[in-house]
Amino acid sequence: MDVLLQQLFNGLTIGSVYSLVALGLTLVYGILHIPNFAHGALYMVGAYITYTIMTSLGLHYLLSILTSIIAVGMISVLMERLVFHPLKDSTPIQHKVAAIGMLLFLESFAQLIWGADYQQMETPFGQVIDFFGLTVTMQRLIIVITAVVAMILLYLFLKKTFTGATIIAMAQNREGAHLVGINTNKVAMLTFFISGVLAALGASLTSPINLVFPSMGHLVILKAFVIIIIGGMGSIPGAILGGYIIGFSESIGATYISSDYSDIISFALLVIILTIKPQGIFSKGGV
Amino acid sequence: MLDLKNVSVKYGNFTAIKDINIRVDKGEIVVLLGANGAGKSTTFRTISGLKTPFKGNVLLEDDLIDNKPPDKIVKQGIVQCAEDRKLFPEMSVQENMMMGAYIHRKKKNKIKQTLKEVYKLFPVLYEKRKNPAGSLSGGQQQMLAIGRALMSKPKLMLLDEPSIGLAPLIVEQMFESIKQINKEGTTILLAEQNAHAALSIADKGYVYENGNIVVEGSSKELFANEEVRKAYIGA
Amino acid sequence: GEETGGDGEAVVNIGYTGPLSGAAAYYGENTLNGLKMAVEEINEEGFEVNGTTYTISLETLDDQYLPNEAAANARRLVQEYNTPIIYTPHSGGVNALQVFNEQENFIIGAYTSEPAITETGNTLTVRIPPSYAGYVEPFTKYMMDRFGNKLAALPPVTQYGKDWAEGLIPHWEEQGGEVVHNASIDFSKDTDFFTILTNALEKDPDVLLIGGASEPTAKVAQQARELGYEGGFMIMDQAKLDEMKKVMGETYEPLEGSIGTMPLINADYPGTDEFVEKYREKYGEDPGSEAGFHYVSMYIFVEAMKEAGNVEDAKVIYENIQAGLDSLPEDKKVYNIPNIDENGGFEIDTRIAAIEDGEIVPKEVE
Amino acid sequence: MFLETKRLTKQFGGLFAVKDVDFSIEEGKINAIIGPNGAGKSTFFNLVSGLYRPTSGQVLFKGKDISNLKANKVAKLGVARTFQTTHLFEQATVFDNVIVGHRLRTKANLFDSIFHTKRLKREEEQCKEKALEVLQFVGLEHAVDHLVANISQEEKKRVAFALALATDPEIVFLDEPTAGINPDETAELSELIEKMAENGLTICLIEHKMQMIMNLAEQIMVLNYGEKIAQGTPEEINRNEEVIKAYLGGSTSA
Amino acid sequence: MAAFFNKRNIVVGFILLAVIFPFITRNDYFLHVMTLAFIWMIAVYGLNLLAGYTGYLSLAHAGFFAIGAYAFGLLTVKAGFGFWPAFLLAPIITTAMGFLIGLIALRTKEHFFAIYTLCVGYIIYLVIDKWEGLTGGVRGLIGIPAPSSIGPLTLSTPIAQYYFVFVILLLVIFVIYRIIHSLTGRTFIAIRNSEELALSLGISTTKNKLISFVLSTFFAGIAGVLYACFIRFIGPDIGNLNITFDLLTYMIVGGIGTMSGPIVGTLLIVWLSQNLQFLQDYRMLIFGPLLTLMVIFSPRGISGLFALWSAKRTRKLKPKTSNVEEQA
Ligand SMILES: Nc1ncnc2c1ncn2[C@@H]1O[C@H](COP(=O)(O)OP(=O)(O)OP(=O)(O)O)[C@@H](O)[C@H]1O
Ligand SMILES: Nc1ncnc2c1ncn2[C@@H]1O[C@H](COP(=O)(O)OP(=O)(O)OP(=O)(O)O)[C@@H](O)[C@H]1O
Ligand SMILES: CC(C)C[C@H](N)C(=O)O
Ligand SMILES: [Mg+2]
Ligand SMILES: [Mg+2]
Repeated sequence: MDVLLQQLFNGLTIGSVYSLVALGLTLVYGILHIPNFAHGALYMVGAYITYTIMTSLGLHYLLSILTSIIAVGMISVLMERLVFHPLKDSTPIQHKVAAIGMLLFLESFAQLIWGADYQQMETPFGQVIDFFGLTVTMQRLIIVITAVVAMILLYLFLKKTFTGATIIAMAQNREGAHLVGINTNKVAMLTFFISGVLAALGASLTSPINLVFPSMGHLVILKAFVIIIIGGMGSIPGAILGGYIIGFSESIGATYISSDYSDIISFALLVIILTIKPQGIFSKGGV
Repeated sequence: MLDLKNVSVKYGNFTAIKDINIRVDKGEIVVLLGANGAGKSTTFRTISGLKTPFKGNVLLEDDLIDNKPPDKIVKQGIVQCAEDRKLFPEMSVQENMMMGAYIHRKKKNKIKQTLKEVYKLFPVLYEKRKNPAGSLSGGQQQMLAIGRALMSKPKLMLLDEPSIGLAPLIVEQMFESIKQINKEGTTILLAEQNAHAALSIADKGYVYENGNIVVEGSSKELFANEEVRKAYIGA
Repeated sequence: GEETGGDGEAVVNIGYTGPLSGAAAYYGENTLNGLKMAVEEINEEGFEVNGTTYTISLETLDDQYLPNEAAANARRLVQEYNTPIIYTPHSGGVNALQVFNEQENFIIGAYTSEPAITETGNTLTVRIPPSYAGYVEPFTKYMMDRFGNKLAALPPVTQYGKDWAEGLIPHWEEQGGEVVHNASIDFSKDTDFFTILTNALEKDPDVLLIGGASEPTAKVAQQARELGYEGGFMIMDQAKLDEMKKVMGETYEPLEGSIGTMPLINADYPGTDEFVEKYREKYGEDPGSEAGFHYVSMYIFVEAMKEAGNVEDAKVIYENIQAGLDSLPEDKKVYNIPNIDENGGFEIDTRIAAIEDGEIVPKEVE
Repeated sequence: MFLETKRLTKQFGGLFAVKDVDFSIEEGKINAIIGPNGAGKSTFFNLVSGLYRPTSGQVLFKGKDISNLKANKVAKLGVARTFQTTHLFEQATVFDNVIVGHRLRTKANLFDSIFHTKRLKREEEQCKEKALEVLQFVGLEHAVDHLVANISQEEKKRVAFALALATDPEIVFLDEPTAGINPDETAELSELIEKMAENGLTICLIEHKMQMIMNLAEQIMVLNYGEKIAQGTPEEINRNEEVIKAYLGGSTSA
Repeated sequence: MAAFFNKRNIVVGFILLAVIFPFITRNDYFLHVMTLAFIWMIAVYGLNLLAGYTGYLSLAHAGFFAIGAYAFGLLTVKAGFGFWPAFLLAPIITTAMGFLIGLIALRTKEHFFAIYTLCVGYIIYLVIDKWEGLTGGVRGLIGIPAPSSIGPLTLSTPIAQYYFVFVILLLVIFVIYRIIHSLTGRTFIAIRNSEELALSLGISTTKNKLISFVLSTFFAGIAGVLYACFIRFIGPDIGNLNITFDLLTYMIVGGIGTMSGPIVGTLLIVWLSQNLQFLQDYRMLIFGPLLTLMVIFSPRGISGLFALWSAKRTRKLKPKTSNVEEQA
């Protein structure tokens, strides 16, 4: 029973990170219909920037995260301007290939700048809390709480503010958004910004429990894709729910099925879902 | 107030409108007539900044606007209610309306006031304010599209075939509403297939054919014009 | 590998294929650093074979730790640069090279502790570090004496990791131990080790077998401690205690009760101190054993070439390695390697160390 | 009846795009469907041509139930269609675009393609002949080698016709064949449609151009909010109160 | 000038160059690289048939490549098959897998298809990696036989292997050329152009998409087999996403949906990487942006640019009918 509880908590931690990453991905997909394969690279860059600021400027962990999410947000915006904006009238294949190009570039770039070795990110929140046999480290608690807070904030932003509503409006009808006076370029940039912020936040939060290295984004991004398909591409609640579904199924799967195959579980889940419903589970009918 | 001077617009190699001149004065209702594909919507898209003219100029109160992005043009007081409505289908009616007031987003109180006014004009919308826009009937959606446009308190409103898909009764109401809106100070440029109804409320009109304006004149003149009667009004 | 340079000097090309990008790049760089340092020193004077003075040109290629890439690289090195010796620091690469090294006539400078590579009968393979078979016994003994006999094995998912665990487990069981859990960890895929550790610790083990690159191995140990684990760590030889210490925040405390290889900086072979000093000066950090082994092996090969009177024929050089070992100058003995066995493995007296009361304590190996 | 629908219904979520429509098309005649935007006309076409599966109801072609056949099977039976927005291959020639139209009447498979069998050669020849024939029929012989991107709107419509004709159909569904075409050219396309009917084809078209419809069609069905509100000859439709109210316009009599 | 670069001359020139290459090259290593490039080309042709001509971007291509290689490896190393039986059987096994996966995968479209195949590819990789009992896991498969001789023809020397792979490449190109320039190819292109239209023209899109997908896996499989018997050592990483991305790069840079694209792209990138060895770890610093720029500025790759250039040239002489392979 204890194991189950501990594994549920483990699933919650990792699910929170997945959700954050998937949220950014789904946001960009919902608005611009771009499956941004480079999102995982933003995740990795986010971790490196936090790390660099902590080690070279000696800033506090939290301040470093703040700087990093802004920086990655900017990089993400830059990517929109330089790559996806010029491609806005192109075919889906072109979007995907362009995104893959960016992914390859960013990864190589990270290795050039930071080297290929593992970096260790210190956290001031190393304390271990033990509640009745359940081990919770402060860092993990922070991951879960920050993720939930970030999601709530994002929800409120999208639902309760005008600027947030413009993002939703544009996702639903681009020209309609134009016609009410929304600067769609700005919204596209804002969306990419938020997406970058979420990726960097997810990465900066997890890095202290693992390490920072150039290929750290690979699997996370693959899983984020699985999540947004399960959750319905473009759906915000779907991404959150999907993140936790994958997080839990991995930790529980590793316990009761096989830890060697825990990665396969999420992919198999996706294949099964798409086999039954080629449009994903939360998608509405039609094309 | 609005001037189109020798405007031509292309889609790829295809010239949709050629050398068009249109003038709309403050407080007027001006109607554009013409068959499907004659170029009315293209004219609207050009005014709204969704298309850039290939030749010619668009002026709003002597201010060149043909190279401005759509959002700037909305800010200057021109709002379009497009042919296919372009609503946000999964947002509620009220959210759609609020988005219409996007350019006034800082003035919360004023928005509330406008919202009340629009609901008064279209009470159905008030009843349905919590429903997603996509669930409304065609006619209701059309009202919502107009309502959303009104939310921005435009100086000039472009209405592209507002009577499309509406039952005759509603069409009558709609034209009433347009008259009403105009009386309250909004200048209106209207494209219509329903030429009779449109000319009845309009001050003047332009007739399109294949991207050219072939006839123009006051409503009276157009009503009197034999060709126009035959082609667009019938009998 | 004989070429005549512009100023009448002859050059021997030595090849290297290893991970210079990807997850293992840091490890690859460390191995290469040792080679580079040796080459630089040697080239200062050159070395004389049959009256000609040679310098070494090190040709390096990246294989991202992938066996097939290593094979492709090795072909290139032989065919384009005529290298009589090719280094590769991973067992997968060694296996891939063994497919054709005899045919193409080059020596594999195999930096791997995998004993299997010297058991295939390949006649041109030199295994540089000690085989991990040598650790199995002392590690087992120490752990059983100090902690108990329930083992959870969490090796990394590399060939090396799996073989290591498979080499250990039978011995552990023979000694009356029990393996309560066995699963591998994939450092490149797992974001968080809690899940895997929770399952391992559920079985209440006394000892955890962990290993792989030092940094993630340290993370595994750290997280095991967070989860309340109080037993010992048996650390496979690729991970270095001193490198793990850095990740732990410069303390050995969480590693209390670990056993692993002796960090090079704490070793006391005749040439160690000088090497460590030079290395620190050049690279600004402590050398790991991979740098040390590569450094010394380069000298050994050079000595072997001198003894053989040949810089081209791999077979002849190989036959003279023992002679090379014998004539290796004392001050280059970063490790003490008296012999090469008949399968091509260097015989080194294994040095191991344990962490006791937060300190590195050398342990005797019978 | 040649082609018949029985209580044909298509629902999208809660929306009835087509609802309980009974319609029958007589062989060799020109039939028309009119109705306001969003009335369900294109959806009706999609149902009949097999692109959509009906929510309920049936489509019968020459007495055979085709409601659940896939579009390609329906096409093989002799039902062809054009689309409201033409999707032609802009960077290829008119000829290359049309050739594939006859593919459904050929049997050549992968094996034939790779080994260049007699059958492939014969059928390729057959496709080419067909393409030339239909291009000639629609009056595009001069444009055979032009890139689609370089021809006029009206010519594109003709290419779309040619594609449909290349399938050797018995009935052709035309979705707004003259949308965006000026009156002169519209008249020419009308003639082409008449010529098709004269050649024994059955035609069913959607149009908003009333004048053209009134001259061309022998039978008209009117859809409104997915439902059939009237059916009859042009004269009957013109007089129908409900149609006037819903579509033709209350205050004007066309 | 343009007249000189007509299609036939280019093809003949390419073949001649390839034939004499072993005699002009400095060393065996270049032969090795060239042979490998030919193998990649075969896989890229498969990818191009599906993505370029049928409009479906599969990101599982390396997975099928790996299936081919492993099928061959396992048949020869573990099941004791001879070289030739395994050589024939392995692509068939790959194709069978491709058929099964295609049946399901092709129910999805566009982004869904790409992501679905991305996951399928990853699953293939994971299965190879984890199913140690069968595949040897990370240890890989060692001891795969080199091509055995055909009668008096021995295939053990690098030159012989080079010609062997080259002949197969020519066959593949020939087959692809035949497919593209026949009714089958026109059918694929019609599907890429508009699936709806194709359907209403009576084309069974399901069947044709499946044919295209299966063919593409077949070519991936052949490439995998050749790789296995040429390198003679395989590990799970040949099924990794990186390989798919490499193949994709070759295709995009060369020109997606063109007949010459796979050759041009592969040759260019492979040789460029050889000469950029000094920054080998940072290759992607150049190739990543190259890929992106290519997509933005020349969606049809280098071949597309060339076609545009020669079209401009010839237009001056006479109006020219377009070729299928130069289409959008
Ligand atoms: N996006 C586009 N691309 C190419 N051509 C277009 C495009 N939009 C419109 N056209 C063409 O431009 C011409 C004018 O179209 P427009 O929509 O302005 O006509 P309209 O008068 O508004 O017709 P309707 O009464 O049908 O609304 C038509 O021939 C149409 O086919
Ligand atoms: N795939 C779909 N999913 C959801 N709703 C759809 C779909 N296709 C059509 N509809 C809806 O069904 C209704 C009928 O559409 P349809 O295209 O058949 O109209 P139409 O009569 O052809 O109109 P038009 O004259 O403008 O072409 C519309 O309300 C439309 O929004
Ligand atoms: C400890 C090292 C010598 C082991 C090496 N990493 C290998 O793969 O074999
Ligand atoms: Mg219009
Ligand atoms: Mg329609």
